[in-house]
Amino acid sequence: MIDKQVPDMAAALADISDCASVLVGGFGAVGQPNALIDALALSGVRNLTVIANNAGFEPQTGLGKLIGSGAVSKLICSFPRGSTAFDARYEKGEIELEVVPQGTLAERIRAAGAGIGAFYTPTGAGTRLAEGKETRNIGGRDHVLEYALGADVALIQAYTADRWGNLTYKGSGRNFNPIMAMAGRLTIAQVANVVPLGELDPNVIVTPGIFVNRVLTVAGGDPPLATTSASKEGAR
Amino acid sequence: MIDKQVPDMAAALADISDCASVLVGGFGAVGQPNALIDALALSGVRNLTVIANNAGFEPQTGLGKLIGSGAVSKLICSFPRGSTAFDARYEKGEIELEVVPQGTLAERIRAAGAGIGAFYTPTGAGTRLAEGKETRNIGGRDHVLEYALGADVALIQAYTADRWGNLTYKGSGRNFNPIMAMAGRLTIAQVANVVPLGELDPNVIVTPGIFVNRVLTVAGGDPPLATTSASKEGAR
Amino acid sequence: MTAAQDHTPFSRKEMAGLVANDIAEGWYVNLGIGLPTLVADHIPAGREVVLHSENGILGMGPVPGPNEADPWLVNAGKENVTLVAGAALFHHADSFAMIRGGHIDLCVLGTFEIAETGDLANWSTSGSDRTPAVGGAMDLAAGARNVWVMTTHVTKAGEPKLVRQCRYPLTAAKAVNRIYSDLAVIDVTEGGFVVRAMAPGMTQGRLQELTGAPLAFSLR
Amino acid sequence: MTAAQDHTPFSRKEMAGLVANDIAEGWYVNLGIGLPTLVADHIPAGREVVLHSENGILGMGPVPGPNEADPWLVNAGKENVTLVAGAALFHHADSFAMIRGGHIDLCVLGTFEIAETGDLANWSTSGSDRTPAVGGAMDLAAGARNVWVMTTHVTKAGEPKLVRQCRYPLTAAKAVNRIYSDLAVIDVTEGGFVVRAMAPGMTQGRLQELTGAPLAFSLR
Repeated sequence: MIDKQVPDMAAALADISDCASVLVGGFGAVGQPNALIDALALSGVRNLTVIANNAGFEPQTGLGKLIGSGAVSKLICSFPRGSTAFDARYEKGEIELEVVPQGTLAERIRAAGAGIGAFYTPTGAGTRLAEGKETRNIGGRDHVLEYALGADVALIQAYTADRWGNLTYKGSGRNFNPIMAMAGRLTIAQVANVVPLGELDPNVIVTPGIFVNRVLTVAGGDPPLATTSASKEGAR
Repeated sequence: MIDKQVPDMAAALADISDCASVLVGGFGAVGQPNALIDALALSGVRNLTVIANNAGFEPQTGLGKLIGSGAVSKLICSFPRGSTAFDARYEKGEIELEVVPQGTLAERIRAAGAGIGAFYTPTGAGTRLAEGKETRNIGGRDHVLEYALGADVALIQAYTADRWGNLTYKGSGRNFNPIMAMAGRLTIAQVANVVPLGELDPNVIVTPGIFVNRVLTVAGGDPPLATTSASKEGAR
Repeated sequence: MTAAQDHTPFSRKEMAGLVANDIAEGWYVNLGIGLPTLVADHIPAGREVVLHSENGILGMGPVPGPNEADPWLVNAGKENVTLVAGAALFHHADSFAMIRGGHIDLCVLGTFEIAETGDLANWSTSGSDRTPAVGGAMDLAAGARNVWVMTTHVTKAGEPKLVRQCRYPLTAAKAVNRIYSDLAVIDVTEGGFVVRAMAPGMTQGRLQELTGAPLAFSLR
Repeated sequence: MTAAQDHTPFSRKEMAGLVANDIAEGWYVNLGIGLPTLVADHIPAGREVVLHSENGILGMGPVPGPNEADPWLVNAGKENVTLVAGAALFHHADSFAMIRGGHIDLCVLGTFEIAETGDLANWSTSGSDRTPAVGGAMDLAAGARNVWVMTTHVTKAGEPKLVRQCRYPLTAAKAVNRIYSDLAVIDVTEGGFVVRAMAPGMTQGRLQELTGAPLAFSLR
């Protein structure tokens, strides 16, 4: 019988070693697998390369906590602002940063999951973020060559799972999670609940279980309510 | 008020001109927008380039009928077998054929819809279908450079729509339809039914209306039951 | 330049109203963080416009009332939002396929500088003063069919933001096709900046003084 | 070669049983049209294996009974099929992402020829005799983690299908890692063909005679 559920956090995070590359899902507080990230921060692994949209927000949980713990030596993301933990490490030169346009980041991750070695995108052409990269004119427009970006591990959050690892999401909780599930060689999903096999409608499954290796149920897990100041720094 | 529903076939097919490129959805009989295709065959347009997985099956309907009518001067597909209409035209040199591996075909169509100019895939490397194409070794594997493949028009079939053009599908009816919807400059959807706006759960919409220009309701439209001889020639 | 206050700049709300009024029914629109967000509140009643959020939402609705927020639903600015009837949810690769693939009719962004060629510089003011961060700006500027900018006409220091050539790092080349500043509405054409409207009391001469590139005038 | 019929070839069902028995629980498996389709019926009871169909199905079930067919659900061979509990439906780009991205544990294909290097030729027998048609074969051969071939050991004309180098156009280079013929089970290794099992009564010498490349033997 296929059963991807793991009984506890130790089983969920087994085999993540020093120097691993780790995809971390989430956009804002939604879809961030904070239970997994917090446990990883306490696990003692070091020299991680983290691939995520942001650098975390609050220092006491999630990516902020992981970066604050000193476990991360490199961050690949689109928008590292709003994280005091990251700022502190970055100013001291303790963490390497690669900034990637958000859509290019998403597409590079999807490419890794889909077996596409590299692709040409108009995004970033003629900008500093394309410096040193190959370009090619396609259909009259300059395109930048971008390579697939997969990782040893993907930590993702979904809402409902079954024992095959089929996943559905809630609200804006998909964001990077479905494509990161595809791009992790070991994909670990934190979910709010697990239903019996067959209960998820085949038409509404977003991430088929083929992309998921382990499922850990974490009760609760609703993200905190977000602030509503549109002009707040650190957004995006 | 946004209302992408059109009242009749003439309105659905307006503006398709000679020499247009046309994406046609479907795999087997499922998801083939036969009502649209049949009407296009009768419309008198000529010199179409059709992009589809197959070359149709029965000569009296769908792609078989369109090709038989002489409207198609070029076919880009993965598996043109099983179509007597195509065979007759092809043997006489009346239709040009470009064979593309099925996954590369799907990815080229998605690339067009996603604004990716070209991509590198390991599929086809070292084979006759990669002759004359650029290759690049990525991560120790040869990859073939493949370009985005969009079209002037996409004819697709979905099951349920709303007036914004949001679409859901039935069974294996998605196949090429969602990616072709993205890649058509004018996307026309044949659907079995239309529900009031808001009735489709935002979580289960497969093709958001942003990819759809026109919706035509065609009552019935269930595909015929398929034969069950697994070794039948013409499959795939 | 001893600027007599002989004109009344457009207020933020007026700017939002000007933008909103120019959005056609049926457009798919992505509103950037900050000032552009205000546009949503000014779309004329009865005109259906579909708002896109790059984190996977089409059909975004207004900010929820007190105690009505769904913690699982945020916009690109990480605020809780609502959905309208007809909304759809999807993942980041599909969301940026909409952007990059030219399906978004309009993106409204803030900016540091805009060149008369349409070059946009809105993500970084220098090479080293601050942690670099780009978000989705480059994808939006390169991908949307129309890129409109909402901005003050000059910086806080009084320097023009509309220039011949951007000094700051580019977000995208030849991207912007219209500017809504607090002083004017300006099209970016092959021939450079063309002023379509001006704030009350503004003169052509004064606007040119406050602009770092030549202006043509074709007031509507 | 005056072949005394001193051996009993594996039947099609026996071949399917051999393949099925080697499929591990939890594998995601794509079965090609024709002979490989038979494998589905021979997976040992209680062993969960998830069948993939490239037209957008994971968790494909058996062919439906009379009057039970859903016309909207077909497999890659365009036959009506069923779904099992746990099935998921998706579009073609996502389906081939599974294949190309290395997520499919096993693909079982038929073939015209297999070279000792693992080169596979199963889509075209010549350059011009027939309409070219490739379907998903190149994607599957290039993408699946394991590519197994089910085939008669020789052609109807008695020519070996296992060869040093393919004469027919390649589907993919270095793709096949195991062959289930009607005469033997053969691994394709760095060092060439290694026979793991033979049909009843088959001898090493006779099998070598029927094979177009050197065989090593490491019977299990």
